[in-house]
Amino acid sequence: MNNLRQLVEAFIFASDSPLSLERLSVLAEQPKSLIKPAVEQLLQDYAASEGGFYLAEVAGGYQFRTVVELAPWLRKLSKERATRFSRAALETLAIIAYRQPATRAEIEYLRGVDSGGVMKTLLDKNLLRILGKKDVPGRPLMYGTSRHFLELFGLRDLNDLPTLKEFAALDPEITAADPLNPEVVSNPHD
Amino acid sequence: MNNLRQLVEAFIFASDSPLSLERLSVLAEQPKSLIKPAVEQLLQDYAASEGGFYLAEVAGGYQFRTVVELAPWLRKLSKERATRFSRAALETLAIIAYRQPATRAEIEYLRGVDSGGVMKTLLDKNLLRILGKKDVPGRPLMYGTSRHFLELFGLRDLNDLPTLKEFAALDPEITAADPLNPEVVSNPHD
Amino acid sequence: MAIQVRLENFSGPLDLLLHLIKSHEMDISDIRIVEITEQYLTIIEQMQQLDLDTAGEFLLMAATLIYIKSRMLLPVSDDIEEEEEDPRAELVKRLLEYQRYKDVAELFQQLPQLERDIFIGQFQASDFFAGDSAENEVPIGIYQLADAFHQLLKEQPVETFHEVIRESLSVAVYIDNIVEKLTQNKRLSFREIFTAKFSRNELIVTFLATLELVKMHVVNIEQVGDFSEIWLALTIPPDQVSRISLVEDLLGYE
Repeated sequence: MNNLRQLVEAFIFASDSPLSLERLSVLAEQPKSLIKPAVEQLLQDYAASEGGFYLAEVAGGYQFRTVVELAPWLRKLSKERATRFSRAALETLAIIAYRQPATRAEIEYLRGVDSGGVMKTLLDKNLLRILGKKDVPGRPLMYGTSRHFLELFGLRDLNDLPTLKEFAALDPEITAADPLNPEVVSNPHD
Repeated sequence: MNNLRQLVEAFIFASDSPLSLERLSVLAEQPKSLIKPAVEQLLQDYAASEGGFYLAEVAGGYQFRTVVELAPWLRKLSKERATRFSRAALETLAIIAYRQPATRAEIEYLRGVDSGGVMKTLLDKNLLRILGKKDVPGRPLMYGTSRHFLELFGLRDLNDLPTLKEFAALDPEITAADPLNPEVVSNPHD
Repeated sequence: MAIQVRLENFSGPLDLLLHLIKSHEMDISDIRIVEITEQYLTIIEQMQQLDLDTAGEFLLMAATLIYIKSRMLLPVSDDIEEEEEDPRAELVKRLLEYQRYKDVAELFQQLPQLERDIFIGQFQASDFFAGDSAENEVPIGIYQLADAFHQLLKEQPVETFHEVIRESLSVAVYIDNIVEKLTQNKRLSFREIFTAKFSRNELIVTFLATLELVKMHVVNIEQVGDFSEIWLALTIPPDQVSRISLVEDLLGYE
């Protein structure tokens, strides 16, 4: 089916969030084995064309995104300025991204400050999600990053986060402490 | 400027409404006499490529649109947006999750609007189940959440739902300004 | 050396501490604790108009530093079998770990961000999504669910709420409350279980909860003489307390 490439392109274009191969397969009513080559062809075509936007792999799916070099120009389009994240918000996000599932107490121990307000803001912005309750006394809530977090930073999945070891390379002292790797949390739901 | 075509393409792509030549000229800081050939080149390129979407002249401006023939397929995108809920559905589900067993009258009292339609949709989606009839005059049906509800939200059981007390603890302002009544902070099983 | 430091520029005490360690060219894993404590305290003294919450967090760190300093000053006796842990060890670990996340936070700041540096198409799907606007839709998640309920309750006047919804004081919840109090206080008088603010219904449910706890052999009741104070105490170790909530379903109360 020659038009599969066209159909896949239209689906990705019209969707308001990244589409995974699974989702495309269901929508196009074609096996993944046929969807995959179509997507790969599109990826190549857009990479080669050097247009104003390209096909990006993000949050476990595919989405058209503008090229980053044009950022200063494109900002002129948006009426409101994009929300800038505070240091507190980014620190909290960083801790949760790497340590998920993380409890509020763990986050506050690491940051040394109350983080309830920051976490609420991040939850409201749909960058965090509640993963359930931890099996320890008091059963505290556990938090993780959401799919929208991946979309925000253009990450394919949590493995796309820079490993903290890469940071360690810059600073030998850190290598001594336990290496932390982003734990891959499967998130079928958000 | 060879990149003008790229820039114009990105502007049209990222804009939420059709862009006129005038607007493009302002945004790109280039005279219309240069914008026009760039747009015409894009029109030709997209017409020739037979992709899933094309550059359309609409409402005095330019906008990317999916090709008309694919509309029946693309409608499936909206039907299967499984990860998003209408506000009404989420509210209804929230009331039932926290107050189960709940009757339709109780739900409608809290929401202040007729909720029959939303409840039907939720039942159809297998997110609710009927728990029996309440022992009060009229014997109304009592509703609770289903196993599928737990799966969708990634909960092991209803105890995994955050209590409102925990929830409010995130937001120091709320706790201070509006202490939640113990009557209101009920846990899903009481 | 006069230090010009504005606390608002630091996201917390660890951040400030890292700054001091760097500016004094110290090795994180070998902090000169006396020097750093002095520096830290000087800065804390300078902050006068900080709100109490933030100040508390910075003061807590000051106390930790002073404690470590005092431990470091204690003479190390030779005849201990095990090598004593460096009093700075935990702080060093926290600092190293915090340093990592601080670096990641900086990296996040530099990554291209959606709607700041990168944009997605704003395709209007209205052509074929008849009457189904994505605008009105919200992502689903436990937070969104709890938030929806929370918002509804906030809009609801509490008085009228009671007229329709059945009384939902839960014995189980009050059992938890009592157990929580007892975990903190080892032993409480009968009187202390009740708060003056309690409504009639709350008093009743609290009393029922107390009886339940005695029946479950979780709480022991003692009275030394007639009409003397009645004392309540936990009969099980506090760490097993969390399991009590399981009993909830077994209670006959609705």
